[in-house]
Amino acid sequence: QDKLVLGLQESGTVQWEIEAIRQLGLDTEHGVDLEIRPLADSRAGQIALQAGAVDVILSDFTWVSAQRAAGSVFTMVPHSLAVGGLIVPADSAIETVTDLEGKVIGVAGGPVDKSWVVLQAYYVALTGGSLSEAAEARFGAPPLINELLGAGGIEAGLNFWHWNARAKAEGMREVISVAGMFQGLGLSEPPPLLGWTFSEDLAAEKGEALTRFLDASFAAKAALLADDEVWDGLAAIMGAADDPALFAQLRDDYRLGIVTGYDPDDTRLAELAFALLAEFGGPDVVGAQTELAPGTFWGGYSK
Amino acid sequence: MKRAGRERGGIGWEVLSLPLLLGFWQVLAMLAAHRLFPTPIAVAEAMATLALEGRLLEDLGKTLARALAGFGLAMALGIALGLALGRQAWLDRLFSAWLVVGLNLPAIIVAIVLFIWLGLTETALIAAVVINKVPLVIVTIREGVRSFSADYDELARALRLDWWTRLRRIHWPQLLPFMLAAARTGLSLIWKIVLVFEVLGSDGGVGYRVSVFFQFFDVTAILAYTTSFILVVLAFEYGILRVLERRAFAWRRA
Amino acid sequence: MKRAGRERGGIGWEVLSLPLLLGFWQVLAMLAAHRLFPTPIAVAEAMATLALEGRLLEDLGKTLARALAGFGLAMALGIALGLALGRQAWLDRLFSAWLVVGLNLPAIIVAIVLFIWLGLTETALIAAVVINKVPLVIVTIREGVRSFSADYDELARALRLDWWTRLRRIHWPQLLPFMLAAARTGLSLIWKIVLVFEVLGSDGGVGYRVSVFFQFFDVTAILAYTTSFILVVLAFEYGILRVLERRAFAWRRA
Amino acid sequence: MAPGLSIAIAEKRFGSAPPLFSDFRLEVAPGSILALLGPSGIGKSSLLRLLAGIDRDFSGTIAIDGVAADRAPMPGFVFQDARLLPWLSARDNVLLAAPALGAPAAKALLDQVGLGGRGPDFPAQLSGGMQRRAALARALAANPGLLLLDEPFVSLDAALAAEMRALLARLIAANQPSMVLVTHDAEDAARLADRAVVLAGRPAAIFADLALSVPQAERDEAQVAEYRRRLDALAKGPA
Amino acid sequence: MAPGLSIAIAEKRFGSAPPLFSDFRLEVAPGSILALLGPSGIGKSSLLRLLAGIDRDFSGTIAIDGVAADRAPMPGFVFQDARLLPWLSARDNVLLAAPALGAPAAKALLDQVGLGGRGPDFPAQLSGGMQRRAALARALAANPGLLLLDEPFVSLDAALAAEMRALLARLIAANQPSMVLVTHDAEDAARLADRAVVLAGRPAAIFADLALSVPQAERDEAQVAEYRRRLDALAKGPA
Ligand SMILES: Nc1ncnc2c1ncn2[C@@H]1O[C@H](COP(=O)(O)OP(=O)(O)OP(=O)(O)O)[C@@H](O)[C@H]1O
Ligand SMILES: Nc1ncnc2c1ncn2[C@@H]1O[C@H](COP(=O)(O)OP(=O)(O)OP(=O)(O)O)[C@@H](O)[C@H]1O
Ligand SMILES: [Mg+2]
Ligand SMILES: [Mg+2]
Repeated sequence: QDKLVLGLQESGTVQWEIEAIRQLGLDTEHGVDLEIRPLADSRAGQIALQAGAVDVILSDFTWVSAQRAAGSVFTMVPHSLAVGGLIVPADSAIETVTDLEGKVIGVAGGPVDKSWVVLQAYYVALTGGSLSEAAEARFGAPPLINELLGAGGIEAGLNFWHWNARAKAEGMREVISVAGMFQGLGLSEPPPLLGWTFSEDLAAEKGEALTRFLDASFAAKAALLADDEVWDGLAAIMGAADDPALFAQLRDDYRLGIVTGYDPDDTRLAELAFALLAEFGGPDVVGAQTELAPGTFWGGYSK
Repeated sequence: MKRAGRERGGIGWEVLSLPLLLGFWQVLAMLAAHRLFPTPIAVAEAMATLALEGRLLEDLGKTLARALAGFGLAMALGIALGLALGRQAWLDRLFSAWLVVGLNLPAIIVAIVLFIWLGLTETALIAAVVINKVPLVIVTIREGVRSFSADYDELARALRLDWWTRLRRIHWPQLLPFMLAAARTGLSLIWKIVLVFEVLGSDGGVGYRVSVFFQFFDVTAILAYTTSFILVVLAFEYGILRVLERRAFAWRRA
Repeated sequence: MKRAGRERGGIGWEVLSLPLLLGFWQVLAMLAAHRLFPTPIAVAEAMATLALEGRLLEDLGKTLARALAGFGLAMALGIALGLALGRQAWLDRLFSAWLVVGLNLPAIIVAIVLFIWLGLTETALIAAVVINKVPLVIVTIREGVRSFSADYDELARALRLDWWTRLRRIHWPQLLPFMLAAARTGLSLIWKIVLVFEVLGSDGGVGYRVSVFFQFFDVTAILAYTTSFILVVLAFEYGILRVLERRAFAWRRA
Repeated sequence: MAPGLSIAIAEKRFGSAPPLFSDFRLEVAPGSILALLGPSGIGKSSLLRLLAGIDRDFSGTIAIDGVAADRAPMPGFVFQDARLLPWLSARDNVLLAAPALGAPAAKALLDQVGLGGRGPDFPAQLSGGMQRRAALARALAANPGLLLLDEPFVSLDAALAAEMRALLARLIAANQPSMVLVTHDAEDAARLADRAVVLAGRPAAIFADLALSVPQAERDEAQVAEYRRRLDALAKGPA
Repeated sequence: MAPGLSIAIAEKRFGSAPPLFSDFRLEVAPGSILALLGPSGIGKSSLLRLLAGIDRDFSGTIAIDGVAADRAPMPGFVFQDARLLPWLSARDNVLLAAPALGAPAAKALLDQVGLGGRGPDFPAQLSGGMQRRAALARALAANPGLLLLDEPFVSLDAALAAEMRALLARLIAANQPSMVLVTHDAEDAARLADRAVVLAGRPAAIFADLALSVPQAERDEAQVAEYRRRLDALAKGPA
């Protein structure tokens, strides 16, 4: 009854929050029994959710919106604001996005990656020109981008935040974060892109347990934001046990992405972000819809 | 007479094959009535839309170009090496373990190494495809070479045939069944490998697009892309392979 | 005499194969001196650590069990269907298009359909593997069946052989080269397919772990896992396949 | 034990070529030893394949003791080539036709055709004449009621051919099978057969049908020579 | 044009069996037509394979006009079986041995062996005797200086065999090749050869070496019969 199965990427940063919940005893405190089903990657999570093998996964708001539009009533509660940013070697001449002209950019994920769409939108806003024409983009898996950046195969990288944290710990420099680009594009705050995702059926059936879990989750977030000591127990799973610089970098960047509250009625930021992605990314990025599907953010909870 | 009749009857069956499959699929899809199990009609509509308004043709072109380049290179290399290993026992023995390793190296390893060395380029992608596929061709061809008839080798020696005539007249016909097996399975594998690599590092092509569609669980669009590729393969099968095959194997039916 | 000598010499080459590969790898790795290109020694150390402290053995066991189940089922089904299609021209014609479709269906489609229908179960995983692999076996076996000698079929008819004796004494020996090709390429493909499906829907196994390692670009660990699987295949190749092969093909060397 | 053959082929043709047999009739009495002669390409091997039920692609009926040829019990068949299975030893090739025979009896039979000790050899290790003798042994292994032999003594030296003929004569005397023997050697017919049929023309017709009425066991050399002379004359065919 | 053969085999054996030839010497003069006789399994075909350079696994030397057998120009070779390539038509099988011949000449040659009009047929569509004649045509196609024929007239009816012998005699008269003819038929030797060598024993030794000194063209039937008688007596072998 009050047990939830979470399908989570085994290596994901989400594990840090789960570990914090465990260490702080927040699950027992809130009276929810969490079973973690480890998953190899995000595709596995989506399959597992559809197959009914897990109750909750982490997912993109565009995915939830597209699923709703297609008739599968999933819904979500924000989990993280963290995205990524544009990163260059320390001695790079690239100081701003406008310097990207004529450069080779390595983009993690591919042409439909949200960060890439936002960067292109930002470039338009700055210069009025098309970045994909002004610069050469190469697409690849995230670790590959870091690797190529180090080896000089690309001149700038657009990567996810924890890969950037690693790069920064090794001396690279962030030109601008995606959150910064969003702000440059007129959003007052970074939008919540990633959230706890579940079906409305589950919400109806296990609403109680779900609420308790979300409480525990937000409690953990609060602790991670405010309390340095919580982090000490996480160094191992962060893969930074013997690298204090990396540890500090990961911790600080993580904190930037923490969601502190949730008002299901205030979806303005998400709608703006969605509209932006729809305009510059098209259906490959957001699916067939041009507007955020109503109900994408679950009305059954607020914080 | 009787033979010809049988042949003609056969073509009847052939014509039935695809409609039967589509019918079967339609019925299953209607029974399942699930969003993730679209009917062939829905898929055909999606194909039309994607071809006219989307990038289906462009993506298909990219993937086909990569698959064909990979296929051609892998077959050529694989046949040459397969022949060498099949004929020279010591070479075979020396490289047998290499072959096992090559066969079982996961695509991801090959991709990492090549993308890092050669960058995220078309060359790296095709090289990765070739490296993945070549050991498979080698193994099949080598098995074919090993089963060559010693009698015909004796004949070739008695007739003092040069290596080219020997290859064309003695070995090729004996290799053909293995070649066909390698080609038929090969094209499908190449395409699957290209799909994987397009996901790991490229900016277009069927594999890339399928992974995009997958983000939204858009099975209809995935099937539309898959179907269009399969149509190409079917055209290759019936337009080229079967025709060549019928000519090359005329002697078997004699 | 001379023959026996040659045989013995051959075993010499065979023994050299693996050390040569390792040496080659070691030299390359030392030349590259790159974090993503570990030496075999580093990989061996990682293997030992992962086996003793990690879950290598458990993962390997899971994957092997899946691969073997999938391999066995796919070979059995594929041989039965390949024989049927190879012998019955009308069946072949009727299902030829199905086969092309089966060959070219991307793993991800199969995964979606089966995992969502059957849940994230072991059955679904193995079924997905089998569905992916069976068409490949069918194609290879069918090609073998088509190349059966009509002369020996006449003999079988003259001797009034029952289907079992016919299968065992007439068809099997002619099918063996194709079987070996199917088995050799099959095991490696099965393992690659299992890797893919383990990523998409399982909570352990080599594929699962490799994709996790991939997220950290831990090439040493990936190679450690890969190598341990390859060692199993090498054991199968030299401990079983080659021995069987040597016995079955004694007549060729005669 | 010996079956009678009743052949009535309405038509047998390959592809669009003129028919090989058209309205061809031949009755062979039970226990009859029929020599079938005729020029190369006339249809002797084709007829033998029809009789053995190997080839079912014809119109008409071929009855072996009233049963359609392909339903009749296994005949002893020697192909025009040796047609041993290359992956089976000589012994296993023999045992394939008569699994019940057992290894010792198969060895004894191979001894009789002069292949003593060669049982474990693969066909590729045997000389041409040895392969043919192994094929003969295979045909005789099951003591079949009907023997269909396509030039069984070809590629053998004269002494060995005589030996094989004698072996066959002994088996015939013991088992009294029916037999159709295709041969180009009048000697074979003169020594073994009690009836000789010569084919000619296309479609093939029976050009001559000769009764060799002196019982096989009682023929002396002079009688054999006489038969041979008559057969040689007939084998020349129509003008 | 005709080469002389100089054979000096120190040892030829298969596996661990007793050697087939041991210290075997034979000289064949240029233009000589040698008939090679001997019981089944003695090593006739093996020797022919050595002479053709097909089998190089022996110790000793075999020189064709001073050149090692496997370096010597292509001989005309008839295997003991027809050994046509099943995927080539009869004509293409002939052309394989002599690509320069051209289709019309190949057709003419096939006509000569009685296969007129069968050129486009695949081997499987030919009767046993037809296949052997196609193989003979292939061996003769390139007009080779050395002919190595392993029972070329087997499976042919008497009339056809005589025709083929006559064809061969004409070719010999025209081209004056050297030839080694393996046969079990004394008739072949008596009509064509100018020397007959009979092998016996294991390792094989020359049991008899008979000169057929009346020139081939001048032999009358009586002379042929006399040669045949002598050869038959010799072919019986040692006691
Ligand atoms: N590849 C081989 N392996 C082993 N033994 C072989 C091989 N080829 C031939 N032999 C043996 O060598 C001997 C001579 O064989 P060969 O074919 O030369 O005989 P032959 O004189 O041509 O006989 P035939 O008249 O029956 O054709 C035989 O005992 C045969 O078993
Ligand atoms: N599979 C086939 N396809 C087409 N034609 C065939 C086939 N088999 C035999 N023939 C033809 O049928 C005719 C008779 O062939 P068959 O083998 O019966 O002759 P045969 O009397 O045994 O001659 P031989 O004495 O040369 O063996 C030949 O003209 C041959 O070309
Ligand atoms: Mg015949
Ligand atoms: Mg021989």
